[in-house]
Amino acid sequence: MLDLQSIGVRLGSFELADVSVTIEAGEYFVLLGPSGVGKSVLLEIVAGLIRPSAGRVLLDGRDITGLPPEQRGFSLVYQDYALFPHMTVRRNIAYGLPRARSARPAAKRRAAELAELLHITPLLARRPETLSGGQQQRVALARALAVQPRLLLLDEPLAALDTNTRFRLRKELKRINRELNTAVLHVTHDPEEAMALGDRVGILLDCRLHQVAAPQELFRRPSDPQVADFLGMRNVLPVGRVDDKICHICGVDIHVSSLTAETTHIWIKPEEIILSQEPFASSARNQFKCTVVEWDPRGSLLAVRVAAGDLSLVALITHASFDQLAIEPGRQIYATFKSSAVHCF
Amino acid sequence: MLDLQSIGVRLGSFELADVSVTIEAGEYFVLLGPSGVGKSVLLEIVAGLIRPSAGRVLLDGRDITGLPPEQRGFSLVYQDYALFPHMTVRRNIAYGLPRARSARPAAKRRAAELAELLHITPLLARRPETLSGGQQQRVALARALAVQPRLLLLDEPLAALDTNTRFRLRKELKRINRELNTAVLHVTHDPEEAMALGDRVGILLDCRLHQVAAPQELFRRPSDPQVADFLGMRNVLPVGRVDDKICHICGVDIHVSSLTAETTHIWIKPEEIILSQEPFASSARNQFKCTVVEWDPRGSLLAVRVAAGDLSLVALITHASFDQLAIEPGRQIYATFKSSAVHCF
Amino acid sequence: MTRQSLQPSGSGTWFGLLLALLGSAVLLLIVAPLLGIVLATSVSDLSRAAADREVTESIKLTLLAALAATTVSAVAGVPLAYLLARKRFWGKGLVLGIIDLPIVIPHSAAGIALLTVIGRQSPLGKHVLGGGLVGTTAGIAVAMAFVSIPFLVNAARLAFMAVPERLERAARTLGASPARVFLTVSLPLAWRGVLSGMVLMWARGISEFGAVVIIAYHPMTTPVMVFQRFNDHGLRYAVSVAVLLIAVCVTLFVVLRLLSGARDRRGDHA
Amino acid sequence: MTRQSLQPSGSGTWFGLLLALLGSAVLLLIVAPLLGIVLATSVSDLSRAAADREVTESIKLTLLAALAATTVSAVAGVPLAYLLARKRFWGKGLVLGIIDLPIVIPHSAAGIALLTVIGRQSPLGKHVLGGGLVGTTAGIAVAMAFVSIPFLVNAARLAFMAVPERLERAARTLGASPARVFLTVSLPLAWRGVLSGMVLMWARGISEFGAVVIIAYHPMTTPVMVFQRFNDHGLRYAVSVAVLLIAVCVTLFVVLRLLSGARDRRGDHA
Repeated sequence: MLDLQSIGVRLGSFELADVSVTIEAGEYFVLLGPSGVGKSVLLEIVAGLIRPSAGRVLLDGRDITGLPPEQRGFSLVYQDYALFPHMTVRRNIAYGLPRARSARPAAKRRAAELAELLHITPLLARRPETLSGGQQQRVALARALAVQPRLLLLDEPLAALDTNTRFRLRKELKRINRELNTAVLHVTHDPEEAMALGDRVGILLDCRLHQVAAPQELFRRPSDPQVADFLGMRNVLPVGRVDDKICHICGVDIHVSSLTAETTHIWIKPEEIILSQEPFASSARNQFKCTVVEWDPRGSLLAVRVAAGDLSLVALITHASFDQLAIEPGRQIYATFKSSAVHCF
Repeated sequence: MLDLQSIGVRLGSFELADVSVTIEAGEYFVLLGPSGVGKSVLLEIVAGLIRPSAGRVLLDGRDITGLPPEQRGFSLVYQDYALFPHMTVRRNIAYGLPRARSARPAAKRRAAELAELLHITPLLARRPETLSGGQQQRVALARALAVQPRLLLLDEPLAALDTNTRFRLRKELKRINRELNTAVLHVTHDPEEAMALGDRVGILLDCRLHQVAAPQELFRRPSDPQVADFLGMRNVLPVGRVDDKICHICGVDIHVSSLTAETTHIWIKPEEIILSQEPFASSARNQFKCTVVEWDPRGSLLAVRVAAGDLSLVALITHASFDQLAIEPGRQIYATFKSSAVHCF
Repeated sequence: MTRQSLQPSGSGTWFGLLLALLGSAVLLLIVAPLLGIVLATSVSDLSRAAADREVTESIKLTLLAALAATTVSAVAGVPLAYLLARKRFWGKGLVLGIIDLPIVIPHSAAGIALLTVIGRQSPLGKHVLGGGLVGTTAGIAVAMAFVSIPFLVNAARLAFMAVPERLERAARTLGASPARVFLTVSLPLAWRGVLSGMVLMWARGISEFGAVVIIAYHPMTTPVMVFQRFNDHGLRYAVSVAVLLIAVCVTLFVVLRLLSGARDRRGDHA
Repeated sequence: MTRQSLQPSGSGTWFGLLLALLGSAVLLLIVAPLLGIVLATSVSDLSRAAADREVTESIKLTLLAALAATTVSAVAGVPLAYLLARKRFWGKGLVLGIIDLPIVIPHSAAGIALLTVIGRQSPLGKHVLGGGLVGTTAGIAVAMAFVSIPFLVNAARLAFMAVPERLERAARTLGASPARVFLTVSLPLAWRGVLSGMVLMWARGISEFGAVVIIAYHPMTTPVMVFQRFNDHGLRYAVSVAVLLIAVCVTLFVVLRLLSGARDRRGDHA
């Protein structure tokens, strides 16, 4: 449906280069990247609010790069909702609807339908400033959906909300996408949000699009170490010399069952590394004697960094295991993981 | 050393009531709470920048509630560093030092020492605006330490930094506290930061101080469900009827090895709940047939909500287990956990 | 955020006292003459002036001429303010500078400058305006507009800048044309600031003396009448007219304060 | 953040054109008289005026009187601005209102009001000032200060408000007294704004006509001289003095713009 072809933009010191992406009809596409990387700029380029310095925007094959925003039929929802403070919720929702006297009953009906869809019917007569953040975002969504957009543009729509509201609205977004079959382009800095929502996810790092793939695929096959790092994958290691299912990394041999000739990196998930006081016999093919370097709490778990020779690995363990193993820097322990637990890409 | 006695403050619509706390010499005390709860206000009360509407501040038993900030000898470091933009790093650090002509060589020496301590010696001649966030925060710390404060006040000192810098500076803070034996009052909204740094942690929720305890103790014995919830402890359940090591909750019997008569709540850590397709024989005393309600990614793990009758539990599992169990809403599975894995408080 | 910044003993020190003393000197400079003129006038003088048809006619003339200047200027000045608040273009700094020029140009010189354009001898005055605008109400309004339009444009510009641009951008993506966005979003939200700019311009127009006295000694606006009575009849006859005029201006000024009150209160905490 | 907001075709529509047209009308109103007066003067008239000792003496008098008014006012006005930017106290709204009063009071009326305090007949003038300040340079400076002090106080107040209060609070916890904080942190950081407020006050003082003409017809400031030459000798003799005066004021104004340039540029993106 929508094609971005080699979009580039330069605003002051900030630059975005050669972004090409296609969004299909009805698709939920998430653009993921750290803040300040130009995700919102890209969104405003799609909306027609900023003209790119290079590249073209095509809608169904037609070049719309120069089309003003009001003629594109894409509505944009901002992180801070951008509701009109001088209008009631009903007038906010109806803002984009036809205003001819004859069209008014239809507009009123449409506003009521959308309020129903987003569970904000009781709020229709109120002013935006009297609403909670979550309610405001629902109104902003209803207002954006009122114009029956071909593409709904969401700029960090959940970032300003508290955790519970965020989870609830996340589900609503997916439901709206499915029920109305409206294509969505959603911009976020939160990998978790991207994974939960996106049919496909594009990763924008260092001002360029690194990878576009389905969420599961991203974890299975990140295109490069930066992507892996941004997704929070610890223990991503570059592969050196390889001997039949064994790779030599930093002087240590690691058994990898899925190793192929194309493998450039391996990823050992921190939660699949078992730490123990003594070596134990098991089907796990990799077991090393290591030294604890440091540890840090990570939510309800603990991240323990261990070193085996020059190889440095992070293992995630529970508080119970931590107490039991009496972890402290300098302590000798064993790290064990299965050869099948090592992911290659 | 420092006693806050029944401090209360009311600023506009915001209120803080009856906060009493004692900070010992050399102690690292962390005040933890969500944003907007008045943590920074409390810090500015201690600094003498805001006068409390009720209560007293005592230093070594002497009432200093009305003492102006410049006579207290507590220096304050803000989240945005608050460096003087019109002075070099050296002059920033020396700002609080004696200014008499005769004292200048000593001041210069002291600035050099502190720059050494915080690894910013190469930056001494530079202007604050040319520094990175982490470097600015080091300068702010050096400047605050230059006056040899009895108490160092830190207002979200790490919140504006990126993850790597945050972890590095976190270690520095602890080191400074230990090496210089300076007492620290550190305010943060991040439970992880509080746990990693605090000798003791005070939890400020709903404008009142709920609990003051060592980090480990907080997880073992949160004073009430709000505290548990804020610390991210899922599966905290109120205890109903109790029969000898078994408690009845929502129509389900849970074996709890450490159950006592005083127990009002139990906590089952989400990562200690095992999910399986079939029941299995083991030493674990609790095993229920459940229905999957929903699931959500949580970083590198997945949170699966399951229901056994009216009891709703969250289990944290790996992506591998998730694929293997073919988790989807409505699916019947078994949840297993040991009676010793249930924490009481 | 509302935050009280009671600095214990900070305001009670010699430094706080010094600040308060120096500040009082400034207030005295402003308040003393106003008190002086009120004390110098008697009720009978004042009521005689208020009953004087020459005085009331001149107050009416002054109010109406300034109102006309403000209304006509708003039609062109408000869109210009919006343009300056929103767009970036080459030469914008120059345009901003030109708008502020009338504030620094001495008003008597401004009057002379206006004469060269709308005077009897000027090409425009001779051929288009039928003998120029000297001595006409229209001429007075032009002189008032020249010296007071910066106040309107700047107030309106700041009001438009305070409207979040995202609201306008969101409206565009909802299908609204730039003109519709201006009329339904930008102008309603900036209205309070625009209106207070208009009141300020009106007040400045009423109080204008230097430019007006050169363009038109007759018909006589009230500021000119104050000067004329002082020259022809002496201080006592000027005082009562001046008090009436000051009362009109201060009333307008209080209205202005109430209008822009919300914004000012916000500003104090920034 | 620097962000270009090129709205494709948004500036090329009839709406953008309308805005530009209306804006041009405002610019024309301001530029036309200035062009007119420059075209109306000849080089020979101008050089004769520049060589006229009466003219050069009056320019010197005007510059010095306004400078004196500004310097003395700054000593009291800058601390007051700091007080207003930082402290909350009962009656603050009233104080802010009083400071703005001279802007809306007609200057001829302001002159009369000043006469009631520093005139020959006033108690202060008779007993303290030895016959009043009428016709003296000091009287001229007081008149200039009265009408122009709001510009200094407001500019300085905004400059102090732009200094983050946290810097001052951090300085206090580092052991600095309120006075030291003011001198080492607040004033250096607000200096640019304070200075541009002083230049603005100076420029406004130079250009004052209404209040000055009532306090002192002699010694003659340049704005008064423009008026006197127009009245006594006609337009042609006023034009050359007016052009000289405008040149002085515009030069000062350009200096002011350069001083406050950084702040303005920031404002444009807000």
